[in-house]
Amino acid sequence: MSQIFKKTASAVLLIVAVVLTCDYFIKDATLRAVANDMNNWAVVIGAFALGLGAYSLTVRHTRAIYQKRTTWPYSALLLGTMIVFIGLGLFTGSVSSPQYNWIYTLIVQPLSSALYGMNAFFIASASYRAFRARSIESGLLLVAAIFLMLLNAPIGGVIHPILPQIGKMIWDLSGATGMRAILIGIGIGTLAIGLRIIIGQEKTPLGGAD
Amino acid sequence: MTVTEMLGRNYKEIIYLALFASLVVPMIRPIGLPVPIDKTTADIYNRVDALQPGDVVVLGSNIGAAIYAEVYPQYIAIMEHVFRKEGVRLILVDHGTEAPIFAERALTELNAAGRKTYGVDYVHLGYIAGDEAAISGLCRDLHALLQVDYSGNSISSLSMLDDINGAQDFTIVIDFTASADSQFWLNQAYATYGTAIAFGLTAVKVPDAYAYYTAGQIFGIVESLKGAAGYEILIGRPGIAAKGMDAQSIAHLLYIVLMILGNLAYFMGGKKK
Amino acid sequence: MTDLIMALGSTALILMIYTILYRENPAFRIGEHLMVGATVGHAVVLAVFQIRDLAFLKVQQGMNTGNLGQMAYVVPILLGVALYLQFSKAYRHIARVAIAFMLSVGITLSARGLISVNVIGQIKGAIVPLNNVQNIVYTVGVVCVLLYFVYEERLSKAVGPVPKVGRWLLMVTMGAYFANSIMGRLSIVIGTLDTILPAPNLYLIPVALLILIADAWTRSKKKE
Amino acid sequence: MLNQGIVSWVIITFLFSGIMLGVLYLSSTHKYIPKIREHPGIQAIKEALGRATEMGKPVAYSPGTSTLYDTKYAGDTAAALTILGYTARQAVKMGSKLIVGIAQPTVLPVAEEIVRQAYRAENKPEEYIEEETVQFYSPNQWGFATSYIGMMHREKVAANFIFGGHAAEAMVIAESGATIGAMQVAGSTNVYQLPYYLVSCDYTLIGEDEFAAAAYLSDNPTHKGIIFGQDITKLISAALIILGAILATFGNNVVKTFLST
Repeated sequence: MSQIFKKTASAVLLIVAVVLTCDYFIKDATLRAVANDMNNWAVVIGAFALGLGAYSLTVRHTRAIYQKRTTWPYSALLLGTMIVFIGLGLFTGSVSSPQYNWIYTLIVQPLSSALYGMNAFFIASASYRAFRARSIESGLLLVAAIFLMLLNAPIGGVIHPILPQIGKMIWDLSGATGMRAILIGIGIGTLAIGLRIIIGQEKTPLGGAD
Repeated sequence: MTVTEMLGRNYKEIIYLALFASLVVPMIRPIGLPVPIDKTTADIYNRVDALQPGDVVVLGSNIGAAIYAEVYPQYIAIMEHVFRKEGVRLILVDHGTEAPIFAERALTELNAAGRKTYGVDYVHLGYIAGDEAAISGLCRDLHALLQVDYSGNSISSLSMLDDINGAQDFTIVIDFTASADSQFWLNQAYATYGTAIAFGLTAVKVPDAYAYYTAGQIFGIVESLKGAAGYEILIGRPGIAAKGMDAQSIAHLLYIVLMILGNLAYFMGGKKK
Repeated sequence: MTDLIMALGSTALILMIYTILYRENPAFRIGEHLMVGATVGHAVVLAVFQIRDLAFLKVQQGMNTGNLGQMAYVVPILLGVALYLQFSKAYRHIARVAIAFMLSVGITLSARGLISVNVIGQIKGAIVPLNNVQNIVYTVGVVCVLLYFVYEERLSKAVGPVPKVGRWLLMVTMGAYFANSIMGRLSIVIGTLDTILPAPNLYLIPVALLILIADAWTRSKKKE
Repeated sequence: MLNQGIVSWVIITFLFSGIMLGVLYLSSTHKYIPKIREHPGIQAIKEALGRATEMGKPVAYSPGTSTLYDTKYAGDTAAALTILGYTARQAVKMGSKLIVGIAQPTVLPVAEEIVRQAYRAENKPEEYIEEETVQFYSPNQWGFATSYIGMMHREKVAANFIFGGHAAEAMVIAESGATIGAMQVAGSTNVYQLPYYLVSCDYTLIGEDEFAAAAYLSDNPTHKGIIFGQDITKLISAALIILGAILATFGNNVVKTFLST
């Protein structure tokens, strides 16, 4: 039985890829309609995928509570918050209803921005502790970073107008060389991994070789 | 204690407090350093300013609480600019689960309902799951993808969408994000239909976007709080972005000083780790 | 009143997260778990609305009008449900079909667009007449970096020191990312300060500091 | 439907795919298996493991917070799991304790199988401890990061390996690892996180270095084949740029025109 599903999965990979590729350069109404539907179907499956995280977190934290692990109060808090958000969202029928908006602005907005913002502090301590010119390579990184910071902050130009100009030169250089090559590499790399997945050489994304 | 020893210590707490102070003090007592306006920002301003009645602007957004501080000021500044252009139609679409909340917030803040008519001048399509497939679906045929808009109105009841099918009908698209959806717009709208695209981005996302800009694939970038501050000045509506720029400057200086001190410690301390 | 709760509540939550800078502690853990629960719950709410709007409405309409294309949206609904079989050892293989569908659409859309935008577009962008120093540097530079990403043994030996120069240029590029990420993270902190700094929220800062100092003091006592 | 650049798109896509599939075919039938250069990052992994063994401390490994089938980082996760297989075997061989932190529930069974396999291959299956060697944390990036950092502190790890798709939590993990003095090797194709790795880690595999390292370590010859295929396409791209630039210098824009048709 499992063989049938595996074969179907391989067939689906190949067929979808061929249809969507052809759709890109062949003008044909039927092909286009099929491609449109495939596209929209994937959107629907993607919506279901949004709930996967909720499912695994629920399982994990319910187990933590059930087994009375030391962290169980946190687990209870997490599940409770989740239930409140789901309940309120579904009950008010919209995520921009005043009630939902209120709780979102109260909880998610401050926590989320503080969590991301705390990186600024970590970078500051790393700047002092780790950011050292140990080699030509790290020296280049360091010098480039300093000039670019003087370009980014208005104060660079206030200290001396030449500083942002040097920064701009480095910025243009990195955009025209490093960035450009990285982008080309990403394009080629995506094509390569796509080909490997579609012809079935790369099995990990589907959940391993079993 | 020798100088070398002093520099060799790990002043974690002091660094954190110094950073905090370098941000707080200029926020309370602004210095008023001039904000330079980037060419990438000015390009978007000029393009929006040149819009004609009947043109269609799509503002994509993946704004969430995490990037709110960087990107929301850009979003609201450009939305304000679009609203000032008579007869230009605006479509809002969201690529992140949190984005609809911020789209609605911006509409309220700008009093969109009082200035314009919903369904005639602007629509909010809401969040569409499915990453690249969602944007691809929108570019192909939005009537086939969507049944209802964000508030549950049937798409066919929104008169401004009658002659808008997909990317070939969008005059410009500006996507506000820190995620991959900017790339999706480039792949699906620009590469496939030649639609003019620009981005409002977090600072981290800008370097690779700049390579697209210099290659002529996108017509502009609003870069983080700096770009937002520039745009606010261009439309004469200074807000939070302009207010935060002094704090940026002082904190940047602090980082540079830290790096220099750290390297001094390294070279004076015999290059040990 | 609700405004005051909102203002003080948000400030307290921000400060709770920032306590991690001192050390790992229950206040940070509470903040973190609240945040995870809230974002995941939020995603579920949107998933439900999405599935209703993008699939169920279409199936319903299809049933009414007899449109087969719309009725076929039952298939992605079933595939979406099948995604959850990933967690079952016995039925994991069924989920493979759904993953295969999603993955294939995603990677094909991505690859076909990237060939146009990243490969062709960027090669086109890199072609400049070699009539000034800057253009020559750019052209040589981009080729050097490209050759850094060549891995076959003989090929990479044949190009000599070129990849080394490529790696240096990559370091300069990474410097650009680093500088920009500093600007980005600072903007976020500035955003949180906009919440913290107006009174009365401001008064929570000394309270938080006092708690931290008290904790540090008791801990140093314990050590003695 | 593609409007401009359709001809060049078809030519480039089919040429590049053809080259990659051709080399892949040659390598899968063992007609030609390209040699991939050993990346210094692999030496760094060995060095870090050796150091951990000497100190008698455990090593930590994260294969990223991305799902297996994320369009953008599917390749990263796959490469990270291949490198995990190698690292696990080396760790078992040298006798240091390995701890793998997992973020995505779907990655968990795959990683478990890979690590179990490594213990079996080194004839020490009894040293693999369920839910201990491979630990599941949280699919949320911050939940994962705090658990992972907690683990590094508790176990006082001497080496830390960060691969796969990581987002903003990368900085926090790398910086914490550096603070506790672990030797760190990291790799990612997520350019936004690379500067942090370069600053905080002892060795960083930049972008596709990660794929090449995985191919170098993999037993699967097609892995090496596709890397060689990519090398050829990169050389073609470089050649197009040089040719186009030289021709453009003399006022001939044929390459650019070709790419626009």
